[in-house]
Amino acid sequence: MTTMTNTLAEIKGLSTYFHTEEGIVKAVDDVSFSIPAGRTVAVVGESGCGKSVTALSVMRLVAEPGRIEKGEIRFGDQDLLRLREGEMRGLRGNDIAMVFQEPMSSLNPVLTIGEQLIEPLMEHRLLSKKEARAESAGLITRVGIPRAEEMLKAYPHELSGGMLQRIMIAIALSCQPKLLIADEPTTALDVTVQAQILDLLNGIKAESNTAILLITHDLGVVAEMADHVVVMYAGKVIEEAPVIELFQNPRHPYTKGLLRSKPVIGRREERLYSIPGQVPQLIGLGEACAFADRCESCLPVCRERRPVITQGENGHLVACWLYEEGVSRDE
Amino acid sequence: MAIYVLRRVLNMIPILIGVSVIIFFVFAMTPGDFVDSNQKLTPERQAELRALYGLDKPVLERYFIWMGNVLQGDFGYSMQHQIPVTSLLNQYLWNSFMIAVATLFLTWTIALFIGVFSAVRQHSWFDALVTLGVFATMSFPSFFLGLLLIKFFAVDLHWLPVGGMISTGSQTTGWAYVWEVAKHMILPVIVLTVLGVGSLTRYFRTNMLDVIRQDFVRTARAKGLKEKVVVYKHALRNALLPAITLLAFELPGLFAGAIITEKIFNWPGVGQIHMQALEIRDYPVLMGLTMLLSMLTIVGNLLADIMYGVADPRVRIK
Amino acid sequence: MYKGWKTTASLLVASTLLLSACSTETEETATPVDLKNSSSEVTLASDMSKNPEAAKKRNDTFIAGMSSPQGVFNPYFYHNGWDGNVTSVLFGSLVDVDKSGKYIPSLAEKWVLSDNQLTYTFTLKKGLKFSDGSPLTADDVAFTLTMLHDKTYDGETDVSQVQIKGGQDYKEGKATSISGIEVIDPLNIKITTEKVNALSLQILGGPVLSKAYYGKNYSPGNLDHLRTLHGAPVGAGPYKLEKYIPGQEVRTKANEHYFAGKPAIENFIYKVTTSDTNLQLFQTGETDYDGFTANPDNFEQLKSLGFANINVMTSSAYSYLDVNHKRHLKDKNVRQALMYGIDRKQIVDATFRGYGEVANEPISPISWAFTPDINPYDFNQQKAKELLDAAGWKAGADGIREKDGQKLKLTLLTRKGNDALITIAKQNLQDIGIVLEVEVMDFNAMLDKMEKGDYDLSSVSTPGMVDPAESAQNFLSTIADNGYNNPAIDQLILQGQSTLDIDKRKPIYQKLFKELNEDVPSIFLWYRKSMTAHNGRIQGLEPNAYTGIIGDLPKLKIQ
Amino acid sequence: MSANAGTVSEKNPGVRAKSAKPASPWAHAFRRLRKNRLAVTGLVFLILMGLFCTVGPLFSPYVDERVTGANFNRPPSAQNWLGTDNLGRDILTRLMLAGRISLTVGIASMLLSVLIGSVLGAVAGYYRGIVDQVIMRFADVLMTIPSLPLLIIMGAVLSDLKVPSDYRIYIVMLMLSILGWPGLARLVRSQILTLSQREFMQATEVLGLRDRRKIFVHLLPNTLPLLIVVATLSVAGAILSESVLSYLGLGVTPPTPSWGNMMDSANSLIDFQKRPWLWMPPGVAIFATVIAINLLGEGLRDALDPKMKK
Repeated sequence: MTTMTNTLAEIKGLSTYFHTEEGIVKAVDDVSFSIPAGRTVAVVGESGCGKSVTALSVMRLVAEPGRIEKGEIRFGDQDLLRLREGEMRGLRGNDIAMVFQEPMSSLNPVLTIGEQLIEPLMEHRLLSKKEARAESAGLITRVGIPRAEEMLKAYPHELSGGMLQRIMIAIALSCQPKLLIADEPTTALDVTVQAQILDLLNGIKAESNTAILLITHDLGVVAEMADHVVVMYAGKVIEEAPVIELFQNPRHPYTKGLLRSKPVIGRREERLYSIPGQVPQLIGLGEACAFADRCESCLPVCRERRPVITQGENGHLVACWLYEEGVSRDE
Repeated sequence: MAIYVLRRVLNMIPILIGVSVIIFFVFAMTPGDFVDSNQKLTPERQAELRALYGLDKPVLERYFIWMGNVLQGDFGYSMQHQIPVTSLLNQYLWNSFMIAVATLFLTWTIALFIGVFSAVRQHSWFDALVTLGVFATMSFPSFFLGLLLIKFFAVDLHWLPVGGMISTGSQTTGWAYVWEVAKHMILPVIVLTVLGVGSLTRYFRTNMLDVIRQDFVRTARAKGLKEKVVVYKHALRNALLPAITLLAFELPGLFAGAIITEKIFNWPGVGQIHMQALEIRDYPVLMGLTMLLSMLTIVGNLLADIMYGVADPRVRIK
Repeated sequence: MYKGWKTTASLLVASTLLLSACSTETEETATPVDLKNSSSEVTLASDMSKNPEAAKKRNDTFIAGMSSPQGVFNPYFYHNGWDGNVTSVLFGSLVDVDKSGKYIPSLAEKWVLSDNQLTYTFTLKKGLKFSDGSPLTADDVAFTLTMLHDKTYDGETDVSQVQIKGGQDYKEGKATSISGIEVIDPLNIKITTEKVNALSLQILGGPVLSKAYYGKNYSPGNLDHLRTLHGAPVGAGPYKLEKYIPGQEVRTKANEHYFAGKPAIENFIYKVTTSDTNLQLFQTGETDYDGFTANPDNFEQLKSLGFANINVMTSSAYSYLDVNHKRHLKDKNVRQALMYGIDRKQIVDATFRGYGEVANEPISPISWAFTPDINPYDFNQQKAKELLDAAGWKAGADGIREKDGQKLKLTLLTRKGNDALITIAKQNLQDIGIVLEVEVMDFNAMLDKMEKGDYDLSSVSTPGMVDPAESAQNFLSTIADNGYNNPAIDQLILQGQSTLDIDKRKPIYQKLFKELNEDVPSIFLWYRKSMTAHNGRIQGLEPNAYTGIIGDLPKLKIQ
Repeated sequence: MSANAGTVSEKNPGVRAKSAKPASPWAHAFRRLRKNRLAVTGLVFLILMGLFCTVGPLFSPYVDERVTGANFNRPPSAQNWLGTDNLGRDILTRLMLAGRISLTVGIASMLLSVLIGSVLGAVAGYYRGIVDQVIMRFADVLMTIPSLPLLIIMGAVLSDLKVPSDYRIYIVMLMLSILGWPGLARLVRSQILTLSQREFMQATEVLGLRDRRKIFVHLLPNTLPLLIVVATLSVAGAILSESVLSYLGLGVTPPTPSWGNMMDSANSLIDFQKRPWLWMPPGVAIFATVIAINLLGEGLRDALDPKMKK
């Protein structure tokens, strides 16, 4: 984080729990990282690791039975968690916008694309309906869809997934947000379409200096998009580093595993590596390191206490006993 | 679209004929007839009367006679009222219709608001109370509800009339008349609304709960829209879609009358005529009314399908 | 299923309607009502200051409640007793009934019966007019009777019972007029019949239709014009129709041409009420008179109002179990066993709580033909068992009686609302070894099953009856379709009908009813009471089982 | 670069197969249901109600009581805990006996009509075209046939066939369910029409699932919320309508009690105000049963609903 001077948003000690019948699920547990203006921060991890909930927490859209328990989300000079609902609403879709995973279900099936596109324009930029329509045609063109006028009159079910995701991006861009949160924006799409969408996002970042918080499980996407990477596991940040540093020099055994399971062109292996075991239940996690059971280099201390995230060189942070000084490595 | 509607309308003809056959035979098979209901008659006079009414003919022949007359626009004479079925229904149908429309409007509005509100606040006290209330109205005899309202508002407070449609012997006209009828409508409409609003509320709540969990509602929130817009524009529109089917069921209901409420409040509606006609086996009235309701059912279903196509772009009829 | 639920719900509604329409509720705190020899018991208003404003303000209008008029205001065409009530206000009859059920002259000055009791000569009062001001003459009477013989006449008056001479020929189109009807002059008409029948006077002396009004365009076989006039009646009753509002009210105005003078109360309105709320309507002063289900609850309630004059009277009808004489019950011993074996007193008390009494003969105690000198069939199961044994029904291994390998199982048809009867009779009969299978059904379906003879017992009531002959003729072997056939009884019935002199008829009927009590052609159950109340400001009203309020209507006053 | 590669999530089958126990969806649903306190309350209540009605009368001294008409309309007391009715019978005992019939009738007829209605509605909505036309037009016709005369005829037929009066109610409820499906079928159909456009159905298309699986595993469970509402409402409807049927000779005949006819026998304002013990017990029994079924139903929905699994 040394190189980052201009911080747009900073998440500090964020904890979001789900209060279920079975018990409290600590989906996001004491997570901290920051997003510099105009940069792309990727949050990676297996599904269920809390990365989507982190994104929703930033939007303050965590649904029942989830609740943001504590922490701070600084955006500019305000703490988002302390804003009144009305003020927060004024930021959503305006300064902070979000693109979701499932474009097919994320648009209202009974409203036309046009109606859904003009809403934030009228709400935040106080445009008249007519102005908003004109503006939204421009947006559609901007996200690379031809025949904008026709598009405005179309219903979501008439469009393909890739088109819909472009529309979602257009909606997100409509008020020139400072921060764009993209929650698995390409997961549900065809491979070829994925690349186009990523290109589009990259272009936007370049054009309008929008910061992007990219949520993904796909290391390929990370490599292509991110400036900075946050790795989450079981609701916690376990490693954080600039993208090149992370890919070249992963430190946490989990990150290493992730990178090993990624096929590399040109190298043949009998079968793809996969991390043994599965993501632990988030209820009643003990004091141990959550990854201990799956870890190939597990230490006795790992089963007793949880490591704290610590700053290393090259802006590299990691939460692992292996890198703590004075820890006995003997079995 | 036009072709679809035309095809469906043409489809209705064989259905109506089929329905008329079934209904006619159902009534013909019902034990007992109009003449039976007068115990004072001697068997000879009964036979004479059956011949006069044509009740002694074979069912098939009776059906064709009836059908022939219907095709000429003649629905026959009410045996007990001694006037054409159409004028009889005309006397009572609109009274029921008035109440039904008012009730329909109130029921849907109230159910919509309560249903949506309790869905938005699922698991709140309000929601729990509404749920209890809904089931309480279902288990509480409507008969008592009517009597209670009468006791309270009419007998004790003298605010509203006990029953009827106008004050006895009243000579009012114009707006005074409208006001008088409106006053008499209040209590029956309340009873019917309470009866109907429960299940409908439940229905809207469920639909709303289903919709509110969907992704596009989250999108709408993420756009920073006001909660009102999110709920009433984005969620509600979708939650209302399945309700269209329900609305179509209401069409025949508008003309069917509500027997118990009409009775308690002495409302001159068609429900009581229907019941009397059935008790006394006044076939022309039964056939006329049932055919009318059948037709409305079929039209209602057709309307539902068309409206559904219009309202939901995904199943729009091409 | 949403719809399904709704339909079942409205079904529910329907039943409640019907239930309360024919309910026989039972209540506690039986008020001491003297059951014996009390045709009418009056409780007068105690505190007229409680009279509601609505009633006090109405100084020229009398509002009576009734169930459901249907707009057929022609005394010969209506199908519904309530329309009958309306027509008796609008139409005058030659002969009326007084409060003891005897015939008295009304439009007729007098009638003379020939010695052979076949020819009736009616003399009309002078100067009679219909409500439209046109004169009422013997021609109108002749027209009325002729019309009843028309072959397309489909009303419920069965004029063939009278057997007017030449009537059948007219009906069959063999004659253009009826020879037995002879207009002597405008005031006198002679009618010749071919059979002596005590019931004839009721039909011959009935309401008079105006020939000028109803007979316009009349030709034999064509009553079409007449049928269009049901909503616009012209008669010679105390009131004339002002307006009929379907399902709501029938407004009438005093008839200035009424023979006994224009009634003092200008407006008389029949308002539609139901048994569910007629008490509330009466309480708020919206009605002046209504009939209520007779039970202690309603009585107490009415009494507490203070402004109500309450009338409790025994009805002219009776209830019974119709017996199918073609099966097990053709044996008199078994029928008598049922009379002894069922605790009818308990059933009546449980059902009416003081507002009904056990019946032992087929005539109301208020009739002049009633005889107290009969077997009361007090509950006695020992006697019932002996009678069954005598009839050859012996108890089988399971306690159920059998004969010739057949078990003694009886099917009882009934409408809903007879819980006490069903429950108590079933357990009583079980005690004496009889199985009672109960079937609850809709009234018309029940009549249909009776017609087919597929039953043993069927719970029914008679309509209100004026003349004992009306009740008696149901036991005539040519009329009874339940298979009852007793030549001795037939003879007594015909004898009772064949004279019109009450003094002569009385011993005949008393003998007949004693015989019927012995022979048990049906299981007699009860006489029930009816209860009416009227606002104390209405003066001169004494409702009666035979005439209701109509007898007093022309001379009522409002205080 | 290939975005499909390098994923960490469930798309890698190796991860799953090693650890997850192959629990069947039903077992899973049952586990979830057990954890839902409200649903368990509902279920326990229904079981208790069932026991109350079946076993309860064994402990009542009034089951074989003779009816004399004495001691009628008595308020609750030490002898008659819930008072006596208009013929002097113990209301608690009658309430228990009545429950046997009302519960059977209510729940059985609900299950049957929901079964028929949802299957036919789903088939019509899924296949559309000719199948849809045939089913829905047939439903149109059925919906227009008036039920009252039909019931009267049915009563006559059953009476002619000498079916014992107390069994008729079951046959009639069966018939009513068979006739009552069109309304539900239409509702289910319209939901299916919408659902089959949703993305997850397009997925099943891609997976090449068999129709039967698509309808019963993917489509119908999504109409469950609706079915539960309809089902709970129809239980109440069926229990109440039983008393109507007895008017037509199709319900139970007196003296056999049912909750519906117990409520029915209190029928005036005076009964309502002065003798609440006549109508409250059956009213509360119906109310509580309906609530219990609803709680159980909602629990079932949450347990089975694929959308709730997170």
